[in-house]
Amino acid sequence: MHISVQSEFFDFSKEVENFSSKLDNIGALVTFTGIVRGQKSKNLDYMLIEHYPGMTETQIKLIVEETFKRWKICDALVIHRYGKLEPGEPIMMVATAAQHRKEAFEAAEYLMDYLKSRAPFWKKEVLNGEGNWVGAASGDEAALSRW
Amino acid sequence: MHISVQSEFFDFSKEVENFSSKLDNIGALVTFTGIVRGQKSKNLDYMLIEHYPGMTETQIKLIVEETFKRWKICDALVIHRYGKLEPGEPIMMVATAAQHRKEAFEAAEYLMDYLKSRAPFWKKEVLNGEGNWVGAASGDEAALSRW
Amino acid sequence: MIDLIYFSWIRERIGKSSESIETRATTIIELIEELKKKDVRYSEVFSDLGSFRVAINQELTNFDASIIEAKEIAFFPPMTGG
Amino acid sequence: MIDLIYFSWIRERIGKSSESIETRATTIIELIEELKKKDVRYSEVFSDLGSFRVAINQELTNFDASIIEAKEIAFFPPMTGG
Repeated sequence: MHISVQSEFFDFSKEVENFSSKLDNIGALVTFTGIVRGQKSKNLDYMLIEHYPGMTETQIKLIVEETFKRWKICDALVIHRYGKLEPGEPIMMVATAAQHRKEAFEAAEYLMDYLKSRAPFWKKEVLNGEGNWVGAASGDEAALSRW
Repeated sequence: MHISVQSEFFDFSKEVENFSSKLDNIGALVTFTGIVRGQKSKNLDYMLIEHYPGMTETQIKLIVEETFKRWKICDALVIHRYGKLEPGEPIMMVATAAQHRKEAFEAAEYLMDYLKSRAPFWKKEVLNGEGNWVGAASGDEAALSRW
Repeated sequence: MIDLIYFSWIRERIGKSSESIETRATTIIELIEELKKKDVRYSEVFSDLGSFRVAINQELTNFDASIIEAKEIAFFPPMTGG
Repeated sequence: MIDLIYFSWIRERIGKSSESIETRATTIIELIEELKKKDVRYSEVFSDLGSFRVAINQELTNFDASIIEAKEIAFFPPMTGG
Protein backbone atom coordinates (compact mmCIF):
# COMPACT_ATOMS: atom_id res chain seq x y z
CA MET A 1 0.00 0.00 0.00
CA HIS A 2 1.42 3.34 -1.05
CA ILE A 3 -0.31 6.59 -0.12
CA SER A 4 0.96 10.08 -0.71
CA VAL A 5 -0.79 13.39 0.02
CA GLN A 6 1.40 16.08 -1.47
CA SER A 7 1.45 19.55 -3.00
CA GLU A 8 4.24 18.65 -5.43
CA PHE A 9 3.60 17.80 -9.06
CA PHE A 10 3.92 14.09 -9.85
CA ASP A 11 4.85 12.37 -13.07
CA PHE A 12 2.09 9.85 -13.67
CA SER A 13 4.09 7.49 -15.89
CA LYS A 14 7.07 7.44 -13.50
CA GLU A 15 4.78 6.65 -10.59
CA VAL A 16 3.20 3.74 -12.47
CA GLU A 17 6.63 2.52 -13.47
CA ASN A 18 7.76 2.63 -9.84
CA PHE A 19 4.63 0.97 -8.55
CA SER A 20 4.58 -1.86 -11.07
CA SER A 21 8.31 -2.62 -11.02
CA LYS A 22 8.01 -3.83 -7.43
CA LEU A 23 5.23 -6.29 -8.22
CA ASP A 24 5.57 -9.96 -9.01
CA ASN A 25 3.14 -12.43 -10.53
CA ILE A 26 0.38 -9.95 -11.33
CA GLY A 27 -1.87 -10.23 -14.37
CA ALA A 28 -3.70 -6.91 -14.41
CA LEU A 29 -2.79 -3.32 -13.69
CA VAL A 30 -5.39 -0.53 -13.73
CA THR A 31 -4.63 3.15 -13.29
CA PHE A 32 -6.79 6.22 -13.04
CA THR A 33 -5.44 9.74 -13.28
CA GLY A 34 -7.52 12.84 -12.57
CA ILE A 35 -6.37 15.92 -14.43
CA VAL A 36 -7.28 19.62 -14.11
CA ARG A 37 -9.61 20.27 -17.04
CA GLY A 38 -9.76 23.47 -19.03
CA GLN A 39 -7.41 25.78 -20.78
CA LYS A 40 -5.58 28.53 -19.00
CA SER A 41 -7.19 32.03 -19.17
CA LYS A 42 -10.15 30.63 -21.04
CA ASN A 43 -11.97 28.20 -18.77
CA LEU A 44 -9.69 28.34 -15.77
CA ASP A 45 -6.67 30.21 -14.45
CA TYR A 46 -5.93 27.64 -11.79
CA MET A 47 -7.46 25.28 -9.25
CA LEU A 48 -6.95 25.45 -5.49
CA ILE A 49 -7.32 22.28 -3.48
CA GLU A 50 -7.77 22.50 0.27
CA HIS A 51 -7.63 19.48 2.52
CA TYR A 52 -7.81 18.46 6.18
CA PRO A 53 -4.25 17.46 7.18
CA GLY A 54 -4.29 14.40 9.39
CA MET A 55 -7.83 13.36 8.58
CA THR A 56 -6.97 13.13 4.87
CA GLU A 57 -4.23 10.56 5.41
CA THR A 58 -6.34 8.58 7.90
CA GLN A 59 -9.38 8.50 5.60
CA ILE A 60 -7.39 7.44 2.55
CA LYS A 61 -5.72 4.69 4.56
CA LEU A 62 -9.12 3.40 5.74
CA ILE A 63 -10.46 3.43 2.17
CA VAL A 64 -7.44 1.53 0.84
CA GLU A 65 -7.64 -1.02 3.69
CA GLU A 66 -11.30 -1.60 2.91
CA THR A 67 -10.39 -2.09 -0.76
CA PHE A 68 -7.90 -4.81 0.21
CA LYS A 69 -10.58 -6.51 2.29
CA ARG A 70 -13.16 -6.49 -0.48
CA TRP A 71 -11.03 -7.44 -3.50
CA LYS A 72 -8.21 -9.86 -4.07
CA ILE A 73 -5.62 -7.35 -5.12
CA CYS A 74 -1.83 -7.50 -4.84
CA ASP A 75 -1.17 -3.82 -4.24
CA ALA A 76 -2.69 -0.35 -4.48
CA LEU A 77 -1.34 3.17 -4.86
CA VAL A 78 -3.02 6.50 -4.11
CA ILE A 79 -1.45 9.91 -4.74
CA HIS A 80 -3.52 13.05 -4.12
CA ARG A 81 -2.34 16.62 -4.41
CA TYR A 82 -3.44 19.81 -2.70
CA GLY A 83 -2.54 23.48 -3.22
CA LYS A 84 -2.44 25.40 -6.50
CA LEU A 85 -2.78 23.40 -9.73
CA GLU A 86 -2.68 24.62 -13.33
CA PRO A 87 -4.92 23.31 -16.15
CA GLY A 88 -3.52 20.06 -17.50
CA GLU A 89 -1.73 19.14 -14.26
CA PRO A 90 -2.48 15.81 -12.58
CA ILE A 91 -4.66 16.14 -9.47
CA MET A 92 -4.46 12.58 -8.24
CA MET A 93 -4.01 8.99 -9.32
CA VAL A 94 -4.82 5.49 -8.17
CA ALA A 95 -3.28 2.25 -9.37
CA THR A 96 -4.39 -1.29 -8.55
CA ALA A 97 -2.59 -4.53 -9.33
CA ALA A 98 -4.28 -7.93 -9.24
CA GLN A 99 -4.10 -11.37 -10.78
CA HIS A 100 -7.28 -10.77 -12.75
CA ARG A 101 -8.73 -7.80 -14.56
CA LYS A 102 -12.14 -7.74 -12.88
CA GLU A 103 -10.63 -7.26 -9.43
CA ALA A 104 -8.18 -4.60 -10.64
CA PHE A 105 -10.96 -2.60 -12.35
CA GLU A 106 -13.45 -2.85 -9.51
CA ALA A 107 -10.88 -2.01 -6.85
CA ALA A 108 -9.81 1.09 -8.81
CA GLU A 109 -13.41 2.25 -9.25
CA TYR A 110 -14.21 1.59 -5.62
CA LEU A 111 -11.17 3.62 -4.56
CA MET A 112 -12.22 6.47 -6.83
CA ASP A 113 -15.82 6.51 -5.64
CA TYR A 114 -14.76 6.65 -2.00
CA LEU A 115 -11.94 9.14 -2.47
CA LYS A 116 -14.44 11.38 -4.25
CA SER A 117 -16.95 11.52 -1.38
CA ARG A 118 -15.01 10.50 1.72
CA ALA A 119 -11.55 12.01 1.44
CA PRO A 120 -11.59 15.55 2.89
CA PHE A 121 -10.56 17.61 -0.14
CA TRP A 122 -12.32 20.70 -1.48
CA LYS A 123 -11.69 22.22 -4.88
CA LYS A 124 -11.92 25.85 -5.90
CA GLU A 125 -11.77 26.91 -9.52
CA VAL A 126 -10.35 30.38 -10.16
CA LEU A 127 -11.03 32.36 -13.37
CA ASN A 128 -10.28 36.08 -13.75
CA GLY A 129 -9.69 36.40 -10.03
CA GLU A 130 -13.10 34.88 -9.21
CA GLY A 131 -13.10 31.72 -7.19
CA ASN A 132 -15.84 29.09 -7.26
CA TRP A 133 -16.01 26.16 -4.88
CA VAL A 134 -16.76 22.97 -6.81
CA GLY A 135 -19.91 21.35 -5.44
CA ALA A 136 -20.25 17.61 -4.99
CA ALA A 137 -22.15 16.10 -7.92
CA SER A 138 -25.50 14.60 -6.98
CA GLY A 139 -24.32 11.24 -8.32
CA ASP A 140 -21.19 11.12 -6.14
CA GLU A 141 -22.92 10.04 -2.95
CA ALA A 142 -25.22 7.71 -4.92
CA ALA A 143 -22.18 6.04 -6.49
CA LEU A 144 -21.24 4.60 -3.08
CA SER A 145 -24.46 2.60 -2.86
CA ARG A 146 -23.42 0.24 -5.63
CA TRP A 147 -20.64 -1.27 -3.50
CA MET B 1 -7.46 6.44 -32.07
CA HIS B 2 -4.19 4.53 -31.80
CA ILE B 3 -4.04 0.79 -32.46
CA SER B 4 -0.96 -1.37 -32.63
CA VAL B 5 -0.71 -5.14 -33.08
CA GLN B 6 2.92 -6.03 -32.58
CA SER B 7 5.31 -8.74 -31.46
CA GLU B 8 7.73 -6.22 -29.92
CA PHE B 9 7.87 -5.53 -26.21
CA PHE B 10 6.33 -2.19 -25.22
CA ASP B 11 7.07 0.05 -22.30
CA PHE B 12 3.73 0.68 -20.67
CA SER B 13 4.67 3.95 -18.96
CA LYS B 14 6.24 5.43 -22.11
CA GLU B 15 3.13 4.55 -24.11
CA VAL B 16 0.88 6.27 -21.57
CA GLU B 17 3.19 9.26 -21.55
CA ASN B 18 3.03 9.45 -25.34
CA PHE B 19 -0.72 8.98 -25.46
CA SER B 20 -1.54 11.54 -22.78
CA SER B 21 0.93 14.22 -23.88
CA LYS B 22 -1.07 14.73 -27.09
CA LEU B 23 -4.34 15.32 -25.26
CA ASP B 24 -5.84 18.62 -24.27
CA ASN B 25 -8.64 19.49 -21.86
CA ILE B 26 -9.19 15.98 -20.50
CA GLY B 27 -10.17 15.26 -16.90
CA ALA B 28 -9.75 11.51 -16.63
CA LEU B 29 -7.29 8.95 -17.93
CA VAL B 30 -7.78 5.22 -17.36
CA THR B 31 -5.30 2.55 -18.34
CA PHE B 32 -5.39 -1.23 -18.22
CA THR B 33 -2.32 -3.39 -18.73
CA GLY B 34 -2.46 -7.17 -19.06
CA ILE B 35 0.70 -8.92 -17.92
CA VAL B 36 1.93 -12.52 -18.30
CA ARG B 37 1.35 -14.06 -14.87
CA GLY B 38 3.56 -16.61 -13.22
CA GLN B 39 7.22 -17.06 -12.48
CA LYS B 40 9.62 -18.52 -14.99
CA SER B 41 10.32 -22.30 -14.64
CA LYS B 42 7.80 -22.57 -11.84
CA ASN B 43 4.38 -21.76 -13.24
CA LEU B 44 5.33 -20.93 -16.77
CA ASP B 45 8.30 -20.95 -19.10
CA TYR B 46 6.67 -18.66 -21.62
CA MET B 47 3.43 -17.78 -23.35
CA LEU B 48 2.78 -18.02 -27.09
CA ILE B 49 0.14 -15.77 -28.60
CA GLU B 50 -1.23 -16.57 -32.03
CA HIS B 51 -3.47 -14.19 -33.95
CA TYR B 52 -5.28 -13.79 -37.26
CA PRO B 53 -3.36 -11.12 -39.20
CA GLY B 54 -5.75 -8.82 -41.00
CA MET B 55 -8.82 -9.80 -39.05
CA THR B 56 -7.14 -8.78 -35.78
CA GLU B 57 -6.60 -5.19 -36.90
CA THR B 58 -10.09 -4.95 -38.43
CA GLN B 59 -11.79 -6.32 -35.32
CA ILE B 60 -9.90 -4.05 -32.94
CA LYS B 61 -10.72 -1.04 -35.09
CA LEU B 62 -14.43 -1.95 -35.06
CA ILE B 63 -14.37 -2.38 -31.28
CA VAL B 64 -12.66 0.99 -30.76
CA GLU B 65 -15.07 2.73 -33.15
CA GLU B 66 -18.02 1.28 -31.25
CA THR B 67 -16.45 2.54 -28.01
CA PHE B 68 -16.30 6.07 -29.43
CA LYS B 69 -19.96 5.81 -30.42
CA ARG B 70 -21.11 4.65 -27.01
CA TRP B 71 -19.07 6.89 -24.71
CA LYS B 72 -18.02 10.50 -24.79
CA ILE B 73 -14.29 9.95 -24.82
CA CYS B 74 -11.52 12.11 -26.23
CA ASP B 75 -9.17 9.37 -27.34
CA ALA B 76 -8.37 5.67 -26.98
CA LEU B 77 -5.28 3.52 -27.35
CA VAL B 78 -5.00 -0.24 -27.86
CA ILE B 79 -1.71 -2.15 -28.05
CA HIS B 80 -1.78 -5.94 -28.29
CA ARG B 81 1.19 -8.25 -28.72
CA TYR B 82 1.57 -11.68 -30.30
CA GLY B 83 4.43 -14.18 -30.40
CA LYS B 84 6.56 -15.40 -27.50
CA LEU B 85 6.18 -13.60 -24.14
CA GLU B 86 8.03 -14.22 -20.89
CA PRO B 87 6.41 -14.11 -17.41
CA GLY B 88 6.13 -10.49 -16.26
CA GLU B 89 6.03 -9.08 -19.79
CA PRO B 90 3.10 -6.87 -20.85
CA ILE B 91 0.63 -8.64 -23.17
CA MET B 92 -1.52 -5.68 -24.05
CA MET B 93 -2.82 -2.37 -22.86
CA VAL B 94 -5.72 0.00 -23.38
CA ALA B 95 -5.93 3.65 -22.40
CA THR B 96 -8.98 5.91 -22.51
CA ALA B 97 -9.12 9.66 -22.01
CA ALA B 98 -12.33 11.54 -21.27
CA GLN B 99 -13.61 14.65 -19.53
CA HIS B 100 -15.16 12.59 -16.77
CA ARG B 101 -14.11 9.48 -14.89
CA LYS B 102 -17.26 7.43 -15.45
CA GLU B 103 -16.86 7.53 -19.24
CA ALA B 104 -13.13 6.78 -19.07
CA PHE B 105 -13.66 3.76 -16.79
CA GLU B 106 -16.61 2.33 -18.71
CA ALA B 107 -14.94 2.78 -22.10
CA ALA B 108 -11.83 0.97 -20.84
CA GLU B 109 -13.87 -1.92 -19.44
CA TYR B 110 -15.96 -2.15 -22.58
CA LEU B 111 -12.79 -2.28 -24.69
CA MET B 112 -11.35 -5.01 -22.48
CA ASP B 113 -14.51 -7.13 -22.51
CA TYR B 114 -14.71 -7.01 -26.29
CA LEU B 115 -11.00 -7.49 -26.95
CA LYS B 116 -11.18 -10.54 -24.71
CA SER B 117 -13.92 -12.31 -26.66
CA ARG B 118 -13.91 -10.70 -30.11
CA ALA B 119 -10.30 -10.03 -31.04
CA PRO B 120 -8.81 -13.13 -32.71
CA PHE B 121 -5.98 -13.99 -30.34
CA TRP B 122 -5.24 -17.39 -28.82
CA LYS B 123 -2.88 -17.97 -25.92
CA LYS B 124 -0.77 -21.02 -25.23
CA GLU B 125 1.04 -21.48 -21.93
CA VAL B 126 4.23 -23.53 -22.06
CA LEU B 127 5.77 -25.24 -19.00
CA ASN B 128 8.51 -27.87 -19.19
CA GLY B 129 8.01 -28.18 -22.92
CA GLU B 130 4.28 -28.87 -22.52
CA GLY B 131 1.93 -26.42 -24.16
CA ASN B 132 -1.62 -25.73 -23.02
CA TRP B 133 -4.08 -23.63 -24.97
CA VAL B 134 -5.84 -21.21 -22.61
CA GLY B 135 -9.60 -21.70 -22.81
CA ALA B 136 -12.04 -18.83 -22.79
CA ALA B 137 -13.47 -18.33 -19.29
CA SER B 138 -17.19 -19.00 -19.03
CA GLY B 139 -17.71 -15.44 -17.82
CA ASP B 140 -16.00 -13.84 -20.82
CA GLU B 141 -18.92 -14.18 -23.21
CA ALA B 142 -21.38 -13.33 -20.44
CA ALA B 143 -19.45 -10.12 -19.73
CA LEU B 144 -20.54 -8.74 -23.10
CA SER B 145 -24.21 -8.86 -22.16
CA ARG B 146 -23.85 -6.07 -19.62
CA TRP B 147 -23.17 -3.49 -22.34
CA MET C 1 -11.67 23.83 25.32
CA ILE C 2 -12.61 22.43 21.95
CA ASP C 3 -10.95 23.36 18.66
CA LEU C 4 -13.38 24.18 15.88
CA ILE C 5 -11.99 23.95 12.35
CA TYR C 6 -13.62 25.25 9.19
CA PHE C 7 -12.94 24.41 5.56
CA SER C 8 -13.81 25.69 2.11
CA TRP C 9 -16.68 28.21 1.91
CA ILE C 10 -17.49 27.65 5.58
CA ARG C 11 -14.02 28.92 6.50
CA GLU C 12 -14.42 31.88 4.12
CA ARG C 13 -17.87 32.89 5.38
CA ILE C 14 -17.04 32.53 9.07
CA GLY C 15 -13.84 34.44 8.37
CA LYS C 16 -11.41 32.16 10.16
CA SER C 17 -9.98 28.69 9.74
CA SER C 18 -10.16 27.70 13.41
CA GLU C 19 -11.01 28.85 16.89
CA SER C 20 -11.00 27.44 20.43
CA ILE C 21 -14.23 27.61 22.39
CA GLU C 22 -15.80 26.67 25.70
CA THR C 23 -19.24 25.16 25.43
CA ARG C 24 -21.98 23.55 27.51
CA ALA C 25 -23.34 21.76 24.47
CA THR C 26 -23.23 17.97 24.65
CA THR C 27 -24.02 17.18 21.00
CA ILE C 28 -23.11 18.63 17.61
CA ILE C 29 -26.61 19.93 17.06
CA GLU C 30 -26.57 21.76 20.43
CA LEU C 31 -23.18 23.22 19.55
CA ILE C 32 -24.51 24.44 16.21
CA GLU C 33 -27.48 26.12 17.95
CA GLU C 34 -25.09 27.81 20.37
CA LEU C 35 -22.88 29.08 17.53
CA LYS C 36 -25.91 30.35 15.58
CA LYS C 37 -26.88 32.56 18.53
CA LYS C 38 -23.35 33.97 18.73
CA ASP C 39 -23.18 35.72 15.39
CA VAL C 40 -25.11 36.12 12.14
CA ARG C 41 -22.23 34.57 10.16
CA TYR C 42 -22.72 31.28 12.00
CA SER C 43 -26.49 31.34 11.67
CA GLU C 44 -26.12 31.89 7.91
CA VAL C 45 -23.46 29.22 7.42
CA PHE C 46 -25.27 26.63 9.51
CA SER C 47 -28.83 27.42 8.33
CA ASP C 48 -29.06 24.35 6.07
CA LEU C 49 -27.95 21.12 7.77
CA GLY C 50 -27.91 19.41 4.38
CA SER C 51 -25.19 21.69 3.04
CA PHE C 52 -22.33 20.68 5.32
CA ARG C 53 -20.69 17.77 7.11
CA VAL C 54 -19.09 17.38 10.52
CA ALA C 55 -16.15 15.41 11.90
CA ILE C 56 -15.24 14.85 15.54
CA ASN C 57 -11.57 14.16 16.21
CA GLN C 58 -11.06 13.75 12.45
CA GLU C 59 -13.81 11.18 12.06
CA LEU C 60 -16.99 11.81 10.07
CA THR C 61 -20.06 11.73 12.28
CA ASN C 62 -23.72 12.75 12.59
CA PHE C 63 -25.29 15.90 13.96
CA ASP C 64 -26.64 14.10 17.03
CA ALA C 65 -23.21 12.72 17.99
CA SER C 66 -21.96 13.44 21.50
CA ILE C 67 -19.12 15.94 21.79
CA ILE C 68 -18.16 14.99 25.35
CA GLU C 69 -14.88 13.42 24.16
CA ALA C 70 -14.31 15.93 21.36
CA LYS C 71 -11.00 17.75 21.13
CA GLU C 72 -11.39 18.86 17.54
CA ILE C 73 -14.63 19.43 15.62
CA ALA C 74 -14.50 20.24 11.92
CA PHE C 75 -17.23 21.68 9.72
CA PHE C 76 -16.98 21.43 5.95
CA PRO C 77 -19.03 21.07 2.74
CA PRO C 78 -19.46 17.66 1.09
CA MET C 79 -16.01 16.46 0.07
CA THR C 80 -14.84 16.68 -3.52
CA GLY C 81 -11.74 14.53 -3.71
CA GLY C 82 -10.56 12.59 -6.71
CA MET D 1 -11.17 -22.29 -54.69
CA ILE D 2 -11.63 -21.28 -51.08
CA ASP D 3 -8.83 -20.82 -48.56
CA LEU D 4 -9.43 -22.56 -45.25
CA ILE D 5 -7.41 -21.24 -42.32
CA TYR D 6 -6.99 -22.92 -38.94
CA PHE D 7 -5.83 -21.50 -35.65
CA SER D 8 -4.74 -22.70 -32.21
CA TRP D 9 -5.53 -26.35 -31.36
CA ILE D 10 -7.59 -26.69 -34.55
CA ARG D 11 -4.47 -25.93 -36.61
CA GLU D 12 -2.45 -28.36 -34.48
CA ARG D 13 -4.95 -31.23 -34.71
CA ILE D 14 -5.62 -30.83 -38.42
CA GLY D 15 -1.89 -30.58 -38.92
CA LYS D 16 -1.77 -27.54 -41.16
CA SER D 17 -2.44 -23.83 -40.87
CA SER D 18 -4.23 -23.47 -44.21
CA GLU D 19 -5.32 -25.24 -47.36
CA SER D 20 -7.16 -24.40 -50.57
CA ILE D 21 -10.18 -26.49 -51.46
CA GLU D 22 -12.92 -26.88 -54.04
CA THR D 23 -16.35 -27.51 -52.58
CA ARG D 24 -19.99 -27.90 -53.56
CA ALA D 25 -21.13 -26.86 -50.12
CA THR D 26 -23.19 -23.67 -49.97
CA THR D 27 -23.13 -23.08 -46.20
CA ILE D 28 -20.59 -23.44 -43.41
CA ILE D 29 -22.43 -26.41 -41.92
CA GLU D 30 -22.42 -28.21 -45.28
CA LEU D 31 -18.71 -27.49 -45.63
CA ILE D 32 -18.07 -28.91 -42.17
CA GLU D 33 -19.98 -32.10 -43.05
CA GLU D 34 -17.93 -32.43 -46.22
CA LEU D 35 -14.64 -32.00 -44.31
CA LYS D 36 -15.71 -34.51 -41.66
CA LYS D 37 -16.15 -37.17 -44.35
CA LYS D 38 -12.69 -36.43 -45.76
CA ASP D 39 -10.57 -37.47 -42.79
CA VAL D 40 -10.89 -38.53 -39.16
CA ARG D 41 -8.88 -35.49 -38.04
CA TYR D 42 -11.63 -33.19 -39.34
CA SER D 43 -14.43 -35.26 -37.87
CA GLU D 44 -12.69 -35.15 -34.48
CA VAL D 45 -11.94 -31.43 -34.59
CA PHE D 46 -15.42 -30.48 -35.77
CA SER D 47 -17.38 -32.97 -33.64
CA ASP D 48 -18.57 -30.32 -31.16
CA LEU D 49 -19.98 -27.21 -32.80
CA GLY D 50 -19.86 -25.43 -29.46
CA SER D 51 -16.09 -25.70 -29.24
CA PHE D 52 -15.12 -23.52 -32.18
CA ARG D 53 -15.98 -20.38 -34.11
CA VAL D 54 -15.97 -19.51 -37.80
CA ALA D 55 -15.18 -16.40 -39.83
CA ILE D 56 -15.91 -15.79 -43.53
CA ASN D 57 -13.62 -13.27 -45.22
CA GLN D 58 -12.29 -12.28 -41.77
CA GLU D 59 -15.73 -11.62 -40.33
CA LEU D 60 -17.26 -13.68 -37.51
CA THR D 61 -20.36 -15.53 -38.65
CA ASN D 62 -22.76 -18.40 -37.94
CA PHE D 63 -22.66 -22.02 -39.02
CA ASP D 64 -25.62 -21.56 -41.34
CA ALA D 65 -24.01 -18.64 -43.20
CA SER D 66 -23.71 -18.89 -46.98
CA ILE D 67 -20.21 -19.45 -48.34
CA ILE D 68 -21.07 -18.49 -51.92
CA GLU D 69 -19.02 -15.28 -51.67
CA ALA D 70 -16.36 -16.77 -49.41
CA LYS D 71 -12.70 -16.43 -50.38
CA GLU D 72 -11.32 -17.20 -46.94
CA ILE D 73 -12.93 -19.27 -44.20
CA ALA D 74 -11.26 -19.50 -40.81
CA PHE D 75 -11.93 -21.99 -38.01
CA PHE D 76 -10.72 -21.28 -34.50
CA PRO D 77 -11.55 -21.79 -30.81
CA PRO D 78 -13.25 -19.03 -28.79
CA MET D 79 -10.91 -16.06 -28.76
CA THR D 80 -8.78 -15.25 -25.73
CA GLY D 81 -7.51 -11.74 -26.32
CA GLY D 82 -6.72 -9.17 -23.65
